[in-house]
Amino acid sequence: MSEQTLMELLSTLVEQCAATDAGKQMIATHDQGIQFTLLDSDDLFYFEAKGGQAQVIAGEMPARSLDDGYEIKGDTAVFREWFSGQARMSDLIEHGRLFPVASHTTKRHIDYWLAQIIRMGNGLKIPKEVY
Amino acid sequence: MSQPLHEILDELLRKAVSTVEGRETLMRYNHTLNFEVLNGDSFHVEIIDGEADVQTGASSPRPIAEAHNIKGNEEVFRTWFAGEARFSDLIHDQRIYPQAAHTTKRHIDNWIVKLVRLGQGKPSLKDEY
Amino acid sequence: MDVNPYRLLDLLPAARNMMDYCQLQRGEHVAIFADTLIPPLVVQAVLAAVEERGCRPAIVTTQPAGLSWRQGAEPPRAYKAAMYASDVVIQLKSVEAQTFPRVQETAMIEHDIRMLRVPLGNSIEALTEEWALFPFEVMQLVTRKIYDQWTEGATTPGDVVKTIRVQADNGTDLTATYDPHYVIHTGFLFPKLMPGQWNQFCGATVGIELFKDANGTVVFDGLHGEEEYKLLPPAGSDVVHPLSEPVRWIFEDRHCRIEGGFEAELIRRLVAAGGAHADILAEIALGVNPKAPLNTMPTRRSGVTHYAVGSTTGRTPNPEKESAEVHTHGHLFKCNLWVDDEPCIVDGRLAVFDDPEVRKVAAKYGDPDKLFEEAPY
Amino acid sequence: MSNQYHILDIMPGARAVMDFAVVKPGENVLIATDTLTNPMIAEALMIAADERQAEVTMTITKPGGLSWREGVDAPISYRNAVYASDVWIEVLPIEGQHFPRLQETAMVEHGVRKVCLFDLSLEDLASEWTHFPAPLMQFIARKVYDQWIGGATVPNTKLKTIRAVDDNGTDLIAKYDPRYAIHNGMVAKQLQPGQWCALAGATIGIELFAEADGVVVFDGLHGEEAYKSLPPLGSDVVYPLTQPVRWYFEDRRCTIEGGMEADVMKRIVAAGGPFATVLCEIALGVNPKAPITRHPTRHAGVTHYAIGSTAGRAPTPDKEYAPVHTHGHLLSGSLYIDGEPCIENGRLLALDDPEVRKFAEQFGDPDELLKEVRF
Repeated sequence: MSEQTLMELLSTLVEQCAATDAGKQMIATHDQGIQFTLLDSDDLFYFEAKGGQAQVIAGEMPARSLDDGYEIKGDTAVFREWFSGQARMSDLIEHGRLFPVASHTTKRHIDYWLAQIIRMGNGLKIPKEVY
Repeated sequence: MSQPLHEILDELLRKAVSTVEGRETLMRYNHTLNFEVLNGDSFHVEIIDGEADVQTGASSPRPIAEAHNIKGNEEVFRTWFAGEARFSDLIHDQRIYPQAAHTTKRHIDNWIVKLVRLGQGKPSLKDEY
Repeated sequence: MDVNPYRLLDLLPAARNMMDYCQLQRGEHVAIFADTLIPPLVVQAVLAAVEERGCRPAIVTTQPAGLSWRQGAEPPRAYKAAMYASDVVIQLKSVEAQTFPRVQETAMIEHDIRMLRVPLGNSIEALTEEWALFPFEVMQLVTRKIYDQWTEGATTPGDVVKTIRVQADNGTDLTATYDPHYVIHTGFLFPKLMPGQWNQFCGATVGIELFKDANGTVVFDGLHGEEEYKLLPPAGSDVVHPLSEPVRWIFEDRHCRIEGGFEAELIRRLVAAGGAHADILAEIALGVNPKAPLNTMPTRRSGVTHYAVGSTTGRTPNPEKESAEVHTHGHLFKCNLWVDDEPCIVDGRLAVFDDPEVRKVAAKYGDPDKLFEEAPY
Repeated sequence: MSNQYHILDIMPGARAVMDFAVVKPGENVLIATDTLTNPMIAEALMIAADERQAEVTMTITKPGGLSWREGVDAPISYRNAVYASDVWIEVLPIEGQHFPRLQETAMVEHGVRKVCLFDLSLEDLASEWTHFPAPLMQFIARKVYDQWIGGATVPNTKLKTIRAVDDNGTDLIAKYDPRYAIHNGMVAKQLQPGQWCALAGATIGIELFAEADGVVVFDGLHGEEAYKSLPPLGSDVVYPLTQPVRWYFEDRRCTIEGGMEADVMKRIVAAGGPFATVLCEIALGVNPKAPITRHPTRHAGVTHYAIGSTAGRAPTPDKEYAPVHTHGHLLSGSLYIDGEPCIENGRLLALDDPEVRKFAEQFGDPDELLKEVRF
């Protein structure tokens, strides 16, 4: 079986997240476009959430204001690790493997939101509830 | 037909000892644990010097310092072994009954809980963050 | 108390002794839980002692918990998470039983915690007194000896029933039978505190919390363990002593009738609100520390016995358990106590203090006669 | 310092913390203090959280390390208490003295909202500067932020230019990618999970530059443990200086000149490796009441600067990293973004913006609220 592309993987996660009430609610928290830029590949895709609907789209994101748009850079393998639930976003940033294109405070609420969507897409609980 | 409880426990302990942490944990005490199944077949495990021996039926009588008895219904043990419920919640919800005062065997409760969890391949909860 | 005449140095010997009771290993993560009633100086002394052992301390403060036998007390989430993450938990408490029982249970069973409970009242003095220096090794051995006596001959599986009898000149004469599986200790079974266990700082007790039968009378010198008692003398402590007149529990087939003055009336009210099983004998226990102050920590004092009616939360012996949201206490200073006719307390003194093995271990810490000499208060 | 304050005096400051955190009933609030925290501050914060019907827990640990020095981990008990909370009130002796890794994980993975109290005394909590209305501060900060990122889009971001000028000889021009403009939790209408802010202390800044040339001449320095032994004693702010400290930038790197304060700084930078002299921050404060001697970086129109790098986020794999992030500040002066004024002679122009004045009316007289207190 051929491996899902990163874009397909993210699409699946977003769909799975949107399939639960808590996930839907989480997606509806912000409207935001997030460009994923691969440092080792020319593939381009972006995540778009608007009015509680989210999708993953191939290509370059149409330009928009800094409030509405965001970009994250990294190698394919790093994104794969994160999306498959094997690594946390915050660790990848800390280890200098994932590069949010924003100052260290500006998009942190978006980081949290995206990290949760991916976590929920993987069927993982928010760690607060583990205890 | 579903797998007998004693086999499930045996498998969990085998998996636990396939890890370093599991082997170290198993060495912690020498103790016999009786699982008294109120609506089914009882079984017990004897753990001596890091070797676990799971058998059907009740163990022969031991001084209480060396043995412990946990009572409950078949499905409750299954829930615990399957990782669907925590032992401490089952006690709280009065579905499992350790035959000991509330402090006396808590270290043994913690020990078997840890072994079962290691057998389930679950990390210790401390590491989850 | 407004004036605090103590310095950190006055409290450090006892704080260091706490570290011996939980046997801290270098590098362990230690959470110190201090409710808002614990004096900050005490918290600082414990913090300093943890730090001395090369451990990583964090102090966690919340409002005091509810009494453990009142259900439903839940701490804030941060409290829980801090407890679960620790290797060792030190609880500084103003009233002994004021805990979050569910969280404590989960912490010990699921998260491998070792726990030390330090009930202090709200007084700083408590930590400057001799009782707080009692050596762990001696207390452990004394406790173990008594536990062995109380469980002697019991097996698993097995259904041995043992008999306990208490007699005192004040009119006490109570006989009860019990399943030795339910004999209780507080983390002193082994020379080392193990994950899943808690012990009580300088305050080991051995007891029984489930009875098959109980008949006779116990006459108390004092009561303890209820928030309401803090208003009665000695004020601020949950101990009531002396009583305006004796309180008597008269048992027939495990159930008791309560007699006495206005203190007995308080107990009757607590029991009346506790349902059908609130008057059942739920505890006979003794303390082992000869220096524990009789006024404020009677249950820790060697040879003092304490008793409860109601039930004990946390563990149910079987599906038919008689549960009551009450566990209310009285204590008796001086008695004779036998287990299966073997003496355990003789005229108020623990027989085990004369055990040659115990005296030999005690000699490591000084003159055994002095160590086991009862404090005069 | 003798304690002349009663808990009632500092309650307004403690309540302001709950306003900045937007604490809601039933939320779990962690008051995280360290062994240097005045116990009365901890008490006041607990009461204020309790007033909001929150579930309150208070912790005490030893202080963390400065964030740009690596390797300081929090005790695990404390760490997990933070993760489990909805709101984390962190009381710190020095702004950067905390557990950066913990902070990052708490916010990104656990959605914690954090409000920091940086070196706040009882006097600060009793003073009007910490009671500055949170929504008004947000409004001002947003205005400044919008100017600093004006016209930027994702993708296709163009560089912008910032210029600082002052009569004291300062004239610095730098270029930056506006995506790296920084705010502290004040850009959205209220604090979001994953964000932190500082009590009454919004700043807007840039922490990554494409170019920097010119000179900046400081009125004071701040943010190092080593500064606590220089006057004013006990504060990490050094002001006034015995003689001016100057940073000369050429191609982003600086040479440091000045007297004994400059020497302390040179020593810090010398230990920081090849990137320790690179410009890594230009920022400003927005609070017109913040005390200039103790909290200069929070004061409206005061600019502050750093060299070294900022821990926590690397822009690219080839990030220039230095375990140094050392600061100086300039009390007055003018600042321009792409030629548009932002500060003129020390006055933050956003304070005179008609929209800001109109918004301020709901909290009192705009003249009073937006008037500078220069001490």
